[in-house]
Amino acid sequence: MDKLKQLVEACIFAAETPLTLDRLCSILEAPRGDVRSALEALHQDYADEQRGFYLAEIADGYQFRTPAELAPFLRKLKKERATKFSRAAMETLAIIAYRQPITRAEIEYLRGVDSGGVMKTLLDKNLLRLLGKKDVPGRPLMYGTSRHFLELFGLRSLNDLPTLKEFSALDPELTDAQPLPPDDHDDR
Amino acid sequence: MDKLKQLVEACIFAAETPLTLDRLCSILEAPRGDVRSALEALHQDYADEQRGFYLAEIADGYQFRTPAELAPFLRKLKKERATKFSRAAMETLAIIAYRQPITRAEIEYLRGVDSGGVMKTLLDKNLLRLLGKKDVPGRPLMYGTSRHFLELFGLRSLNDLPTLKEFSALDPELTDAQPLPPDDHDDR
Amino acid sequence: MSIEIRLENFSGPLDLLLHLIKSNEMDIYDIRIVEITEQYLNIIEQMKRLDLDIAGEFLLMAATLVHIKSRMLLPMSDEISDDEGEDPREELIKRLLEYQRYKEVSELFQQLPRLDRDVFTGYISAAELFPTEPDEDDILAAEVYQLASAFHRLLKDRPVEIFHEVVQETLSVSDYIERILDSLLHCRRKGLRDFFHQRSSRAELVVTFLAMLELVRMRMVNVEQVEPFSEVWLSLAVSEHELNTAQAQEALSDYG
Repeated sequence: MDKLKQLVEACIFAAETPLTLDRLCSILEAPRGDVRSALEALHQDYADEQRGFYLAEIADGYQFRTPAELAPFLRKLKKERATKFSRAAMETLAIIAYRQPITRAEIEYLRGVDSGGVMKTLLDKNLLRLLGKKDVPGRPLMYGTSRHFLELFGLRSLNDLPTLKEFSALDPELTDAQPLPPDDHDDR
Repeated sequence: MDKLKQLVEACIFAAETPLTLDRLCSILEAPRGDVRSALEALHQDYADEQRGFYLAEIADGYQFRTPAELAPFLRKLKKERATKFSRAAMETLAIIAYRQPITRAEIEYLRGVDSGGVMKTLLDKNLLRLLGKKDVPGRPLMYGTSRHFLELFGLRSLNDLPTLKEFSALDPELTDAQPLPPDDHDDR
Repeated sequence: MSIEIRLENFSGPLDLLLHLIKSNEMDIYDIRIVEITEQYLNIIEQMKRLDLDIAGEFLLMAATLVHIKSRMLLPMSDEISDDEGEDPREELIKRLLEYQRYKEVSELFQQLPRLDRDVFTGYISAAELFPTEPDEDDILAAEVYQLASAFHRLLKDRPVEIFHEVVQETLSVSDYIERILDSLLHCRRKGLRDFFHQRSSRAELVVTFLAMLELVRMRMVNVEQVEPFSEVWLSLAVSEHELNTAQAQEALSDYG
């Protein structure tokens, strides 16, 4: 495989969007005719064999795509992909983990926003459990984290959660982020 | 090209992170042996030709990657700059990579300087993970490198780390990379 | 030693020491401690003269060097050599050797082909593959650090460390509920921070907070916020008239 073809293949592979002929020429600093022949040769290579992806021409550009008939497997791949927690979910989960047992009102107070939706998601994902009702008027439900929560985060027990003190020790700027400003903390 | 090989190729291509053999088997619902042969055949295909990318083994999984020598052209494709590491950050990362699980006090003993800020940066970049707490008084947090660390440096596993140069024996107890003299550095 | 040595070019005192040993062509196993100590102290001295901040670690190492030097100069009596027979430099040598290994390896790390700098990958996003399907049943990926970090960020902006405090009986939540309602009757909207006065005791802060939670729970007070992490505003959720209804009074009477 000649060098230019290799470069063209690598560029199309690594680019996030379809690459036009013009763009390829300017990146590779190669004459239009040569890049075009390299593209044609590549096209041929992929057409000759049943590969996992092919060189598609999209919106005047080139991109590797997977053939439509493989979609059912790729769907599984994407479904099984582990997603990251949203910021809201991570924040809510963190509050519950550190402050359990805790009621929804308390969580919402801390977060400053309605958290019903996020809490439902966390409950559906089996990360929370109910810890009974709080002994105050209205008897609100109290929440805590589940066993699955520990498994997901690879914790042996809740004691394995880093304490906030350890945490702020990592970041000198944050050491002021201590509790409330009560009378007794002027002694620094 | 047989069907399974085509599917394996498509999955590895479409995935965002390296795919392990286990995940490939579960997505494709195929026996381990078959998937493994397909992987080997693919590996061979890519090794035989100078292609724009090759099948790399990263973090116990498989991923297509471009060869490093094409970097000068490919960098032009990318807008965002790659993560940079200060010397202090790289030093800390190296120590953690080889000595994990390791506590902050141990790292600081080895480096001779406070390392909280650097460690926070590495944690924020998702290169470290917390490995629970050490079973010694004070239960300090233990740190190790993350999967993302392997991906970033293109390592198959921690066994792929470059070997440490052994220092010639001044004292036999020096050569085994066993737990450090952890806390005894405050008193001198 | 050359003037252009700058501490910030060294990642720590061990790094500086290694540099000195190397530029003096010494063997780590046999450091000429008098010479090295003198050079090290000179550098620290120069920095001081230039009025530069010297990190504590560099000063600590200076002290260590001086200590080793003095022990080397002491005549070794037979008595001492039983307990302290080992080379006073040994601990330092160990640390230098160990540090040197990681320093070398970290230089190697800098050169390893790095993702998105030297090597690149391609992938197809789910949105590209299946533009019409929203993804639902995702498996969650999580790390403890991200969890702790979320909570820490929250407390940093809004430090409320009080759920598990024991409230002293002398302060009644219902008093504070009334105070809050009272002040909200006078101004329609009040920032949360305004309720927590600098002079308040810790217990008062706790009770004020509990009173707020109760008011929110009873839906007598609205809590609003323009965007996450901005000021929280409290306002009355009920009219002045409703405040005096039997139901409200009953709810309030549970406290005190």
